Amino acid sequence: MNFFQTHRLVKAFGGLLAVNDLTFEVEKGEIYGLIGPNGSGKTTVFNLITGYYPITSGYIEFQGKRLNGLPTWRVCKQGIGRTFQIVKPLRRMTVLENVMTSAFNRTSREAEAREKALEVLDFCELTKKQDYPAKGLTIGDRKRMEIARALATAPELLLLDETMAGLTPQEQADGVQLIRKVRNSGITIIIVEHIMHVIMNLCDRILCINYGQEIARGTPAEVANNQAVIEAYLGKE
Amino acid sequence: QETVKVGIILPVTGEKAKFGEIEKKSFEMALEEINAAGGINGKKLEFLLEDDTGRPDVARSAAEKLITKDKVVMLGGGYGSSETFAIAGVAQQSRIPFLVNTGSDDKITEKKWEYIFRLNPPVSEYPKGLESFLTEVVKPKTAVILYENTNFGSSGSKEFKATCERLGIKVLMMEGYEHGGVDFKPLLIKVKQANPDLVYMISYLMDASLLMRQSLELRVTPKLFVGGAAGFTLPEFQKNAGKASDMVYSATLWYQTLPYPGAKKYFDDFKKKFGVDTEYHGAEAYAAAFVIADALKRTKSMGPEDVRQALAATDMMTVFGPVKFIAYDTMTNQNKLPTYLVQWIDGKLELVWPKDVASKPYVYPIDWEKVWK
Amino acid sequence: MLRMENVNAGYGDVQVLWDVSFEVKAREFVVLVGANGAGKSTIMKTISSLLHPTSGTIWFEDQRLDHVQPYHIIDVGIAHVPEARQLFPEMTVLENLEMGSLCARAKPHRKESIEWVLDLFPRLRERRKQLAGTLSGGEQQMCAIARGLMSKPKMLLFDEPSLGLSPLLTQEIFRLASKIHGEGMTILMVEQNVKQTLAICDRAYVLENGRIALEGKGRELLENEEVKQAFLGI
Amino acid sequence: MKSIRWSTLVILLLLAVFPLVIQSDYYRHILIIALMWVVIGSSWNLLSGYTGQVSFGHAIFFGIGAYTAGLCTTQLDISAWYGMLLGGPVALLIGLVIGWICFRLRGPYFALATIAVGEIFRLVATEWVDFTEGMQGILIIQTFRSKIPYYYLALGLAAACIYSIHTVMNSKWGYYFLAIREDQDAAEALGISSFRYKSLSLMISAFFTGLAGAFYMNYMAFIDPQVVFSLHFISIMAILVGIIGGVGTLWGPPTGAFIMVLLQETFRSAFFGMLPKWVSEAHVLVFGLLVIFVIRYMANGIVGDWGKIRQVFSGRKASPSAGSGN
Amino acid sequence: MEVLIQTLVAGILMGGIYALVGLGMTLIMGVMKIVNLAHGQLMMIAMYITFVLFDHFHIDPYFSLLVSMPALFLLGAFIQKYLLNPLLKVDSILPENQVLMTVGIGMILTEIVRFIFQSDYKSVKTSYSFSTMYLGTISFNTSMVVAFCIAVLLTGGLFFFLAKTDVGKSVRATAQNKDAALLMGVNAEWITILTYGLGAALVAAAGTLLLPIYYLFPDVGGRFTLKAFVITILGGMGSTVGAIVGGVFLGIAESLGATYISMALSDAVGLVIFLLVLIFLPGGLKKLTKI
Ligand SMILES: Nc1ncnc2c1ncn2[C@@H]1O[C@H](COP(=O)(O)OP(=O)(O)OP(=O)(O)O)[C@@H](O)[C@H]1O
Ligand SMILES: Nc1ncnc2c1ncn2[C@@H]1O[C@H](COP(=O)(O)OP(=O)(O)OP(=O)(O)O)[C@@H](O)[C@H]1O
Ligand SMILES: [Mg+2]
Ligand SMILES: [Mg+2]
Repeated sequence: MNFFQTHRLVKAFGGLLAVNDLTFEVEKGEIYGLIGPNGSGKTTVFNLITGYYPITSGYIEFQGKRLNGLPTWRVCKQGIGRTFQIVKPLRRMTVLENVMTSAFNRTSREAEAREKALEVLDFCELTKKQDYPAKGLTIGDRKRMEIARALATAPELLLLDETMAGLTPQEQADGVQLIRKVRNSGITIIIVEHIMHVIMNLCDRILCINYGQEIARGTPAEVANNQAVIEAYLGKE
Repeated sequence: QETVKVGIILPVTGEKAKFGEIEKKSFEMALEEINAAGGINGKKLEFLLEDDTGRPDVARSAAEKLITKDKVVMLGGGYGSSETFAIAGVAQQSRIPFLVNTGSDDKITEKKWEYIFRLNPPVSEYPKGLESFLTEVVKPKTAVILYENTNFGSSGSKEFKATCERLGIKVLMMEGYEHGGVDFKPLLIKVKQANPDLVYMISYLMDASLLMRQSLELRVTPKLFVGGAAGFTLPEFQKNAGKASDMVYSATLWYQTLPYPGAKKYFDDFKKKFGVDTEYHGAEAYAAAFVIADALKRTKSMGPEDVRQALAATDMMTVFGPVKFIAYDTMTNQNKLPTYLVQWIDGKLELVWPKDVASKPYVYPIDWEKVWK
Repeated sequence: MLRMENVNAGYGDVQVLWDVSFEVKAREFVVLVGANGAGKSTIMKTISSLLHPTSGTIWFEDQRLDHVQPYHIIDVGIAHVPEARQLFPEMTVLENLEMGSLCARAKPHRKESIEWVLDLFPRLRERRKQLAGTLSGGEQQMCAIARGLMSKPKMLLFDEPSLGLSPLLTQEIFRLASKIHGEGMTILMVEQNVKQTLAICDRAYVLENGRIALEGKGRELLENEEVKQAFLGI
Repeated sequence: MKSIRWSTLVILLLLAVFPLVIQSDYYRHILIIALMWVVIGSSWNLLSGYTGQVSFGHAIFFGIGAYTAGLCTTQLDISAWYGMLLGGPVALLIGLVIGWICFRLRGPYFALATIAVGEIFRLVATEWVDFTEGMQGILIIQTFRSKIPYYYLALGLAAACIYSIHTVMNSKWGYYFLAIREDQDAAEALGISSFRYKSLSLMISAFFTGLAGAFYMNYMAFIDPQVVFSLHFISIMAILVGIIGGVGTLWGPPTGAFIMVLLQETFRSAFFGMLPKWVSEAHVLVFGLLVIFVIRYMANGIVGDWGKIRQVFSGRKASPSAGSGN
Repeated sequence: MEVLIQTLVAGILMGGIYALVGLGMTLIMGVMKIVNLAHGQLMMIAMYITFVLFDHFHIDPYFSLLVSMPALFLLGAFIQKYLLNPLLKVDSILPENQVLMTVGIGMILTEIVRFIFQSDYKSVKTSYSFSTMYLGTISFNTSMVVAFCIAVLLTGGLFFFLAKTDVGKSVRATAQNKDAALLMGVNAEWITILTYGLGAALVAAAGTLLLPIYYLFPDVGGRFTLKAFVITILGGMGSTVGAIVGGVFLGIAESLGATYISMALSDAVGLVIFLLVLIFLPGGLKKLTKI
């Protein structure tokens, strides 16, 4: 039994097959990269896993349980956290309140939630900003907060959708550190990212898709040298 | 100068303000006359007018205020039945006399509330005047009843249905509608299909005229159309319905040519003073003002109990007819008055029944094709 | 061509730009780099008058821009491809493109322009009838750039055009930028892809906390130790 | 989210001694009505201000509560006071059903759906004559002649309502409600069943509004469908109370309730007869102007923008406010 | 059979009036996303303008379209510029603030009219007020037929405007993303003013055309606001063709309801359909017709 797997996953929007017969599995503890050209269906895969869209056919299994048809919030309760490509802060709540809200996923006591939130904020180096209203954060901090919020739900699998886009190279390096730290704490990660050095640095295995279909998979080095990937995605440098 | 304060509660804003206006003007007109004639034994009479905006809860607030803050000696007004109820509840509880002049739900005087008096007949009696006309002249076999589903409309329609059953008239259809509709045709199609001898409608002003206009369009032709007072007696009805208003009958409580002292004068004075016509609601209000003044002149003191006794002892003539509060049927403190039948003839409202007070002979049978040409 | 002189600007009580002065000459390709929140986008917004400076002046050719209405900017000849795409989500790709050519200068050439940009971005041709809101992130970025080009501008403002694009597309967009530049377009670009942009631009400015900290030729800055440390993470 | 402070106790104390000091039944009556609106406004605020589901149909719950009480008398022949026990739960159950229907919708669509449901309830209550007496309404006899019992009942109800909302908003539920208001998609991703928590919010809100309705029946002793199911006089008034006081704040709706009820009465009575009559006739106009003024210049209501208001009076420059006050 | 046909005819003709009411709303609510609770009150103002023109200057209601529509355009533009636009600039907790603003506007319009004209019912009676055409035994009210035709014309015009003209596209663009529209050279503020003005002018047409067959008083607006919502949701937000289809659909449904269920519940029939569409057919009939 795999920790997480999809089997012949299909998602159709009208006539468009955004995800087309996609099968992959993720081992516990690894960082799994999902790459592909724009519009190839990566975000859609995340939306299928988290139940935002109904699955057209195929299934998704997490720790031996089918996720098909589960509403988003139940998927989260199962232990899957996510970030959004377009960040969704709870704007008028402070950073701490944002993170506390997700900490309530595992407890109903306010004090406990606060403690957990503070811990996560410390982990993500956001403690200094805990009382800022979320709407006043810079992009970098918002993305950090997205991660913190996803972490506070105490997930076993974390889905990161372009958390590095729009960050400076320095900030990206910090981000890579943070993600490593998360993995080292025992959380499995699926990451979608267009910034190659991040992907190459972090991932144990990579799946590259195009038009919703697999075009290559393997270790970073294998994928980077795959001709199909270079043609469709990486380009020659 | 010391004044005698009486609270008057009427809707002068909101959807019912149209009639509230007429009543308010009539009260004011009466007040001027009363004070010009010496007021209440030398003291000036003062009407404190409160707006109930057509809502029972506001009516209640208004009543509370008049009683506890302004310390009025009694209350008058009461237009919509719901508002009247709310006011009556407060008045009865605070033991302050309240003279109702329009609220017509039968229940208002059926509660044995000794502080509540009513000048106007209850809605069940509106078609009394029609009854003899039907038995003596028309002798219809079938009827359709249409009513707006307000308090006034639904209780009126029930009473008329009972009347029909008593007279052996078969009620083919009885249907309510939400007032303010644009298109009554679906309803009238059914009426046409039923083809009754009599169509009885309890409607306010504009529904009344639309009902008639659309009957004309659809060529709904019973032996006669009768309105249950309210909308059908107003000048606006004729203005809006035009030729569709012709030959339509209506029950009414009052008409200016009735042989009551001052009736015609009130009608003319009102028109002169305000430039618009008045009708039975105005007459009710005008008469109520004089009943109030009369009672206050006779009372031993301005204490509520004395005022109540004075009111109960009322026996006088007004422009609205004789006023005397008696108990009959299930009602107490109720004034008993005859009602009449009017008909729109050549664009004018004429009193046609009972015959002895008629201003013009009734037109029956009616050839609708000719009328609606 | 574009000159900013001692501009101060901000949002409400929060000042973001402090005494910023720089210029972009005709046919030049200038890049602005800086950390998140340094004020790069704010500079772009100030140029296109979405934001009015509290003090200072902005010149474009012979016109002052610092207090004109934002909808005049496109008439002047500046096309702003904003951060985060800002498409019209419930209009089709084609309609979005048409919106780009409302100004008098571009309107007569609408048909040719559409063909031209659809050739530049074949992906958009495939999706031309799709509602822009349902495009993928990268497709949206292409659409936004294409829309900017539709107005036949004299100068293009690009705010992080490579954000969220695949490496291939990123390269393509930079190539495209170079190409348009080569054809005589003046470009001011904000980018986080510091290495690649500095390599292709004429000049660059480094922005720190709302102040211009460094200025220089692209290649020179690439060698600069401070820049290396701050941006390249080396 | 601060805990209840001593100022709250002072207000409570002042309200508690008010009817003992002021003998006029008229003023007591106005305060009773204001307290009832505190309950309705606060309940509306829980669902709309805190949870972000703007309801244009709170008359439903008010009407249900009122009719539950009234029908106790007309149908079951028991005292309408049983309505105080039944009104809340019945409204809550109806709320559950309505939520099940309407919570599929978001934003303005939800608002429109609640308008429609509200109107349907009004029409049904009007038409179902055998059960509700239709437009004849329900008339009962008031139990007490004195206002005092009603006053303390209303005060107790208002206090219980505010306290409950305060407690809820400081618990997990409160965080969840706010999260749903801010971004429903994000909330779902954080493990929050937006449907479940929106329903909870609606149930609490409906419960208290239903109680207020039952109280109204007992106090006013007369109801009819046009009044208790009124879009304008209940549903929209509830929104006005919330918005003018300040949505998403604990003390906003109570403030709004007092302001609205007092202003309405003051204008209706032309400043208690001190001003000419036309003032009274213009009271709806003045109301409309007030609404426009508040929304235009105090978008977050009197309590929500209190800082701004204070600064205007002390002549200092306003600074952007941060976060949702509480 | 005759009953059914006459019912359908009544419903379709009523649908024409409804379409006119809904057309303005589809622009204001469907395109601009402003939930306009003052819609009926704007219509009421137009009716009073028509009434005054008829009563004092003896101008035929159909001609007074030329006055009432521009007048309401100006009123709508004023409301948008000075009352609604400023709201966009403040960050309030509920986006529904704007809805409340329109409630306030509606109250004020009603009360001002009441101040001037009192609460009296007014109506205009023209030579064709009673004109009816007969096809066999089925009657067609002439004024309603005319209104229906004008509704079709205006729908066509609006459809063309929104879909094919640059200004029309700018209207849609502004509603979807104001900043981006500005960058495209669209004077967004002016466009919002224009749109609300147009919406008001369209509902003015509805009011003016309704007057010969109806009547007016200051509170006449409210019920039409509700109808406008139903139609807009039914037809699909922002869909011009949807407005006319939705209008006719509602007209027929209400007529059938009135004939075969009960006149008193005909409003409820409309509301129930409204709810069903909201829940089971989000996007309205637009989703089926694709326009
Ligand atoms: N709701 C929708 N309706 C119709 N098509 C959609 C919808 N959502 C996504 N698509 C289409 O599905 C395809 C995959 O989109 P997706 O957002 O998953 O891409 P992606 O791989 O995340 O791209 P990017 O890297 O640019 O974010 C795209 O072509 C997009 O246009
Ligand atoms: N609309 C706004 N209101 C208030 N503050 C804002 C607004 N937009 C930006 N800011 C603040 O202004 C500062 C500069 O923002 P700006 O968007 O110009 O940064 P940037 O350099 O473009 O960063 P990034 O790389 O994240 O896009 C930041 O601190 C940001 O929080
Ligand atoms: Mg994506
Ligand atoms: Mg930026």
